[in-house]
Amino acid sequence: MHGTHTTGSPYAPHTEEDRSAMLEAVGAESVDDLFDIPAAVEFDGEFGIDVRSERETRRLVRTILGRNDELTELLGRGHYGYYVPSLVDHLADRSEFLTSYTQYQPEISQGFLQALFEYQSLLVELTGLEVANCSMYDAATALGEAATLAERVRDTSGHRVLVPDLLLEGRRSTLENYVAGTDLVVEEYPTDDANVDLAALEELVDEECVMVYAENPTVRGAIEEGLESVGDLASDHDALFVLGSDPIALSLLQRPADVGADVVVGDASVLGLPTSYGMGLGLFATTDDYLRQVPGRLVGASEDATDRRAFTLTLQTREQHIRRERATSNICTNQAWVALRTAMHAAYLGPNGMVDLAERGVTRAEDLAERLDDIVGVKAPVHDRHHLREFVARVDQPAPAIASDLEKRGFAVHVVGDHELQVCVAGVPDERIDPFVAAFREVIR
Amino acid sequence: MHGTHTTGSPYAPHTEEDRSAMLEAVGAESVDDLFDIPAAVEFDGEFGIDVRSERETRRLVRTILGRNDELTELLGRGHYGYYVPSLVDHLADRSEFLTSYTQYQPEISQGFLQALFEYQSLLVELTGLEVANCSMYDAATALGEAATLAERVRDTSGHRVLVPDLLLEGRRSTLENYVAGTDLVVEEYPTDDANVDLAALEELVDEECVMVYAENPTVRGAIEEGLESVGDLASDHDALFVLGSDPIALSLLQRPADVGADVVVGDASVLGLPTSYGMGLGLFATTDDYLRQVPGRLVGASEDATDRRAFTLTLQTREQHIRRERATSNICTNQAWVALRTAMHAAYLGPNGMVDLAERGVTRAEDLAERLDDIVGVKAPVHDRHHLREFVARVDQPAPAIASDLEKRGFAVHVVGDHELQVCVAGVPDERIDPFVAAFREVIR
Amino acid sequence: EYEPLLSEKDQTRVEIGGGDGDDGDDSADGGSPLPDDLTRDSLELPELSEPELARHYTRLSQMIYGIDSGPYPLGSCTMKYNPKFTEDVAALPKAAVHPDRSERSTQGTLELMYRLQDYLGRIGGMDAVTLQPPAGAAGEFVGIRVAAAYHEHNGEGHRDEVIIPESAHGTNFASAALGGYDVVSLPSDDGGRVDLEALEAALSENTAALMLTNPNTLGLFERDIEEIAEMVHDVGGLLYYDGANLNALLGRARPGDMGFDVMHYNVHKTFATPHGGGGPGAGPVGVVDELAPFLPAPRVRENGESESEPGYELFDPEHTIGKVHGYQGNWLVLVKAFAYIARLGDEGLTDASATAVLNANYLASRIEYEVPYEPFHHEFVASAGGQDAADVAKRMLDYGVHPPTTKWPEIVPEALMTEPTEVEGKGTLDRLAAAFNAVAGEDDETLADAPERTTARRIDQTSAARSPRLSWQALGSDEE
Amino acid sequence: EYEPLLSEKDQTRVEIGGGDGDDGDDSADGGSPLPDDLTRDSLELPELSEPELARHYTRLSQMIYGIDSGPYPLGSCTMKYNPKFTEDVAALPKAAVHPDRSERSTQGTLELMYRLQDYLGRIGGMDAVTLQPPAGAAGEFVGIRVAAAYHEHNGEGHRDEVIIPESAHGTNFASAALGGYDVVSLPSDDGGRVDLEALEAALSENTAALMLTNPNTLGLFERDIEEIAEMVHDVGGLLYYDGANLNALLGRARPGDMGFDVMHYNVHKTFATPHGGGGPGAGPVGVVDELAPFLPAPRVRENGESESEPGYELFDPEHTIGKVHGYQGNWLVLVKAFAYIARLGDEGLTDASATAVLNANYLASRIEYEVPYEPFHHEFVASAGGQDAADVAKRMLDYGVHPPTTKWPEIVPEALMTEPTEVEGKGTLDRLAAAFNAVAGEDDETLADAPERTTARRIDQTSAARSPRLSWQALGSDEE
Repeated sequence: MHGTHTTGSPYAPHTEEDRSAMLEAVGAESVDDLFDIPAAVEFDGEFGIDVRSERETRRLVRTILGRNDELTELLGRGHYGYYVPSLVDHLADRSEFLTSYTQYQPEISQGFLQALFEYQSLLVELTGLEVANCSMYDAATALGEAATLAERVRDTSGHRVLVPDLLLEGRRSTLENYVAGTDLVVEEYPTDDANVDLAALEELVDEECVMVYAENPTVRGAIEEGLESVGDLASDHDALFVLGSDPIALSLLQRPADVGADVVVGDASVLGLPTSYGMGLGLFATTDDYLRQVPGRLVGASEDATDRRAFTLTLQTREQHIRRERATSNICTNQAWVALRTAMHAAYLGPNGMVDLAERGVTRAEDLAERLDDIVGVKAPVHDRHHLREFVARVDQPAPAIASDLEKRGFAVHVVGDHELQVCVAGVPDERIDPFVAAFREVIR
Repeated sequence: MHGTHTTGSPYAPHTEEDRSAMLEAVGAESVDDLFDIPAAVEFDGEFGIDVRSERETRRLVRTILGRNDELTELLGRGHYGYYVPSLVDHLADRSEFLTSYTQYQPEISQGFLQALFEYQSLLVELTGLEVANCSMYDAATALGEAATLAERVRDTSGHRVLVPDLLLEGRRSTLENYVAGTDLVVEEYPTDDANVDLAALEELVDEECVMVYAENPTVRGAIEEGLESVGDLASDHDALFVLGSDPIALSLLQRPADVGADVVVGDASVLGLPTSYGMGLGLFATTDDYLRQVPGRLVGASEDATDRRAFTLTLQTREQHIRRERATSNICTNQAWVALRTAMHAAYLGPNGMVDLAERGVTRAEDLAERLDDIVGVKAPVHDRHHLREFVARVDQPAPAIASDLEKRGFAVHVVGDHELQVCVAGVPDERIDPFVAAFREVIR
Repeated sequence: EYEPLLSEKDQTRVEIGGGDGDDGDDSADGGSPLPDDLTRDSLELPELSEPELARHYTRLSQMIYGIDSGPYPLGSCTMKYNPKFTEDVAALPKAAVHPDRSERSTQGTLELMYRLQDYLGRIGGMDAVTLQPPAGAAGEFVGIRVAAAYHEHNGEGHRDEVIIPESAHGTNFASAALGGYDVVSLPSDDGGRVDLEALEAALSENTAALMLTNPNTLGLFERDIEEIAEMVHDVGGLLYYDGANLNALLGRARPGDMGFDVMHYNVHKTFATPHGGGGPGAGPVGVVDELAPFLPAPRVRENGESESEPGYELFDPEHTIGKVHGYQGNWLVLVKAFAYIARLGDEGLTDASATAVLNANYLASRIEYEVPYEPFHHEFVASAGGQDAADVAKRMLDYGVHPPTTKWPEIVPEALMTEPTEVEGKGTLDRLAAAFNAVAGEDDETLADAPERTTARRIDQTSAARSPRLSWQALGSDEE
Repeated sequence: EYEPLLSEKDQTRVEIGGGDGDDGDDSADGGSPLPDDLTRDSLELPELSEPELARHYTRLSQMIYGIDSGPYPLGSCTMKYNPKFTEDVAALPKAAVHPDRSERSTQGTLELMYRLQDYLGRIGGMDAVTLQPPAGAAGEFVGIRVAAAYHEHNGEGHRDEVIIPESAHGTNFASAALGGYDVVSLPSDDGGRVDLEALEAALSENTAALMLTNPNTLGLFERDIEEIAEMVHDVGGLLYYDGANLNALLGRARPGDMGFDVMHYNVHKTFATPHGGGGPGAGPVGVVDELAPFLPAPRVRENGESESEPGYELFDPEHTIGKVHGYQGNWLVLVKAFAYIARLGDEGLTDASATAVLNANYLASRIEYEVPYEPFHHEFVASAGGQDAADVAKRMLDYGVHPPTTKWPEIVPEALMTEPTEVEGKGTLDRLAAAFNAVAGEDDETLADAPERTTARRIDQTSAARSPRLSWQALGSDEE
């Protein structure tokens, strides 16, 4: 009587007769007899959480989330709202994908393993590196894992990890937590017009460095112009060059392998996930050299007993459930379903679609910056660089006030300085650009 | 390059090389050569329909439909907005169900055939009749089919079809079209306080009648109290007794077989479909006597070559694709997927849930009528009957004005007379009742 | 693997009663809120939990071949890919409105219908469109009823014949008969098209209409269509276009330009709405101006209240035949069809037909079975020759593809009526051809034993029809 | 049937370049909008159409066993039915907001997080909750980091040991190690529980924390929990609760009441969010008041601006450890967990645990394998005895069910760690028991050859690890 279920779990199929028969089979009078909890720690209170029907629950969540305003988000800085084709939702939502567990029994999980293998292959092509795992949580934790990998493979006396001064606080802070249990120390290097300040970096790099981290594009949307030099600096000092990027940027920008990257991290969910309050997909790729030090899960090809190709989780001796405290990471549940979605979205776009999406990220950002720059009291972009999908604009008036005024008109932008806003075109429909420029004009007056 | 597809069908996988190779294989220079259309009838104009991306198309439809107001609908009269559990959407949307064709190849359609067989079984239990087909379009067309069946099985000189004077215009008009090609004539019999006027009906029934139609509940929500007498009157004169109802009403009210019904029609989508602008599911059940005269598709159990139970469409010699102009109906594509949804919803509720849903339809309508009746200037219910889910209220002021005022306050009700409104509780959330009564009080002042 | 019936998993009987009909708190004490004489005694049905149902229907779905499983070349039943996003738009909360709401509060629904009427009119070359018919056959019936009303209105109610080519879809015959017409069956000429002499002989002052499919079910374009139209019109008849094969012609030819007076559209065939295992469909009907006053009621038009922001209203055509559905047909299907057309636009629609025709020709060129009639367009009818076409189909199942429509049209012996549609790529067509050709080389015994790799093996149709078991109640206790 | 890789269906190479970096109309003439030295040369990936992809992923899905396929009794990995409606609420358009939006414009998101923090606090008996950890292991790491920060804050930064029972989940060890701690492994006593003497010996002034699962991985409740807590606290250590087995205790006992200082919740295990083939998960962490200042930043609280209509704001705990995720964790998963808790309420949650325990006991009573340790709760560990537990699992696949977790915990030889959860009915448990018992009666050779009825037969793990082929690029041309 599910429509009116008021007691018990609505998802337990038991009838009263079932329960009685089962209790009899186990020789218990009541379910209470099956619990072996000392009276002193028994809970005899209530949570005070009401039972609701499915319909009421849906309405409750709809009501609560209804309090979120409807804004056109010109937001990026690590999390993007690209349009995800309907195909991805419909196929990824098939319950076989959505409700299965990690593929510990590969013989009945071939479909998911193949999809993850294809995801890994996508990253191999994008990065030019030989090995990609089948996901970390997000860009920040992937960066943290890169640092601990660097410590493992560079176990000299070195302990310095160099990151850009502009690094997002969430990534920096997460990195600090990941290295808290190690000897590593995170240090900043300066940027110059939103690119790596190569001269300054050269001063800072020494044999104590185990890792140099850079991002492309940088957090301000600028495309890096000195990546090869960064790679050279790192390798000259036997430090790992860890590059942060994402699948759309990687479709167009310099291939990590070509600039000497040892590890690529970043958020792969720019494809596959809509805006989702920061939920992401940690990308992690590296070279064959570090294969056995890779954190997280790897899917490999093998053969079954009939010699047909089959897929399986492999090199599990790196992992926590086998190696425990000597594992390459503590990660267990990762973001497999998001990786599936990312692979689907990439396959939907194909290489033409991916390159096109990236190129439009360049031209649309350029165009919008130009239009904002036309407004008196605005300079955009601030940085004399090529940009991908976002850029910084300088405003004469206080930036927070401008952002707040824009929000009242239905637009969200980042405040990144007292007089600096950051504006992102990723996922913003073309027809919202004119109204945005118009609103910008209004609030700048 | 689907993200930016601007020419051709986005759903055709062909590369240019494919097209060339295929043209070569068929020995044509271009696709134009494959068309054998006389120049005089060639179309060289344009439809003037723009190409849109998937995202733009979704936005277009969302924008258009956004012009529908958000109202709490206290509407019924044949179409109901019961809550449909999420399970139904998720399972029925599995592409195997949604995208398959009619089960002409039963060996690869067993799942759908079994689901339809279960749907037929549900109707057999609800009606008490032996045979139910696996769907007609809706209640109106099912009624039309019932009349043509009556003509076939009652081929005396008779030609009268008796229907209640309150019959919904859509049903009456559809019936008229269905009998337009026959000798049948549709006539009305009067109702008395929203039930069949038995005395008047007795006067009207004669040997010329091939069919008497009644509904339970009646269109005004009143539960019929004289169904057995209607059945007796019909059978005394060798006319078919055709009863209109629906699965929720049938869960609680008198079983059609027990009141002498020969055919049951109605809209089964009260379970399974949300409010959908009148899209429905024609219920059609009858006795074994008329098995070979049934319109529409029937699923039967059989055995396969290994003697295992298997399902198949059966008795197809009744149908248009075999019997052509001598078929029992012209129906081909029916509402199979809706029938699937209805069966799912019924299975979700179970018999307890179904009876409960019907009983709450009685008590909630009663309660609301009582509350409206408390308002000065309102009498509810107008009819001194038991009601299922809806009832008529009399208002001193003009009903259209009241309805219009209610609409401004976010509520939709039916106008069924100069001073009569009809109000339905089906699917209306409990917490909308108080605001509705309050709004009613306001507009009645 | 076998999936038990719901009834084999559970049967729960609920007793109903205990009510006295008073307005008391019956439901609280478990009694019925109705007096016993108004209620049934009990209800016995399966009572299962949500997880159990999820597994039941998941398992059932695994025993179904859908368009996402592989090619589905059912001739004249166009099964093309159903774009996923059309499900999303049909599921929009604002699509869920009651049909009895005021026009003022349903402007979105009315606008979408208006726009779809308009799109369909342009695509078919028709002046006015109704969206009400809930399926193709219902569209045919509307066409027949409109023709009848038109003739009646003109004092020509005596016209009692509808002419239909032998190779036409069965629904044509049944719809004409349901409309009360005598059907005059028209043989094909040697080329597989309408025999003009036979048509001349069939036409008379009693002719109400000729129903024609073009391209016909052999995939052939009726090249004499202009002459046919003239002949029909000369005797005062109307020309009806069966839209089943419209997917061959989009952007290349329009029924209205060929002289057709009335037509139906099959939205699942032409506009990619899902077939749902047998419906819901939609069969909008388009007509020329002269017939517009007879269309079903209501239709949608602009209300003329504002030029800048057009509003919409319902109206009844002057001499309407009334209704053929309780409300406005299968609304949710119409939303999907609208979205498909709006997505493809002129270019996409035109390319769909071009590619469909290319695909049919390519596939035909790859298979070993003979294709007696040509030049065909989006579909072709091969002959299984000495093999039994139904057996060929069963055997094709073993090769993992859906077989063509078989044994029809009868003009081709052991017909294999094949329509790949535009959504199959060259690779898939090659696989499909390989399946045809593998079967072509097999002996009758192998075919008769097929299929052997499917969920169920060959199913006994005779026994199913001889002793019908149409419900679990009819299965008997030995099976339960 | 075999499904080719995407790369075996198509490989398209796109050349990139031609751009000079000027702000001209590069994209129009096909050139890149960037100068060549900032771009890659080409990109080579599969380019397929939507229908082809729909078939690819539909086919892949058919080669996966999910919770809607049948029982999934993976011990300690609770796989329960995922209510469909939770997908609907997570898909609400208003759930799709950017994490950098203003608090003012995201009151809905903040309120839902606030309410979920509150729910979880009540359920676990904890004073403060963070939702940020994106999985259970991340939750453990947060717990470890919070403990470290707490000790550091109190001038006890010298504590460098975390004590973990041998039978604990592998993540406990790895999380402690990631946090920089030395792991002290604790043997079990004869009854399968914490050995108090061994604990006494392990505890010292260097003890930072004891990590405990309760019920433990054998399903046994640590009856001495009060004494354990006292012992740990006496030496100044903290007590960490691994929430993996919380589904056993809902409404019956709360970690906070047992003396635990910090715990994580596994929302997929306890609150039925889908596991997605390996994530995303969520591992919220609850702590007692004393530890609240150290939780990750930011958390959500009421802003106190209005009593009638509460508003919400983010805040950084006073001594926060900072962040362990770039934003706020797996938001969409949190929405589903909230919906599940709001649906079940007190009664549903309590019944879930009661029924889970009943199910485990019933299933254990039906199987022929020995269950050495009891009284267990929601899961039990049977021993395959003379059989190889991994082989038993492979053979169970042939009976159409998912096998239990095997070979762990090691305290039981050839362990079959089994957790049916509350969603399996008696009938399903009987079928599951039948599968166990069928395998129990089979010989080693049969087991070693299993599975034989699955999509893939037994897969060679050794070869996979010895010569890793981790991408289609690595497969070599002979395979492509």
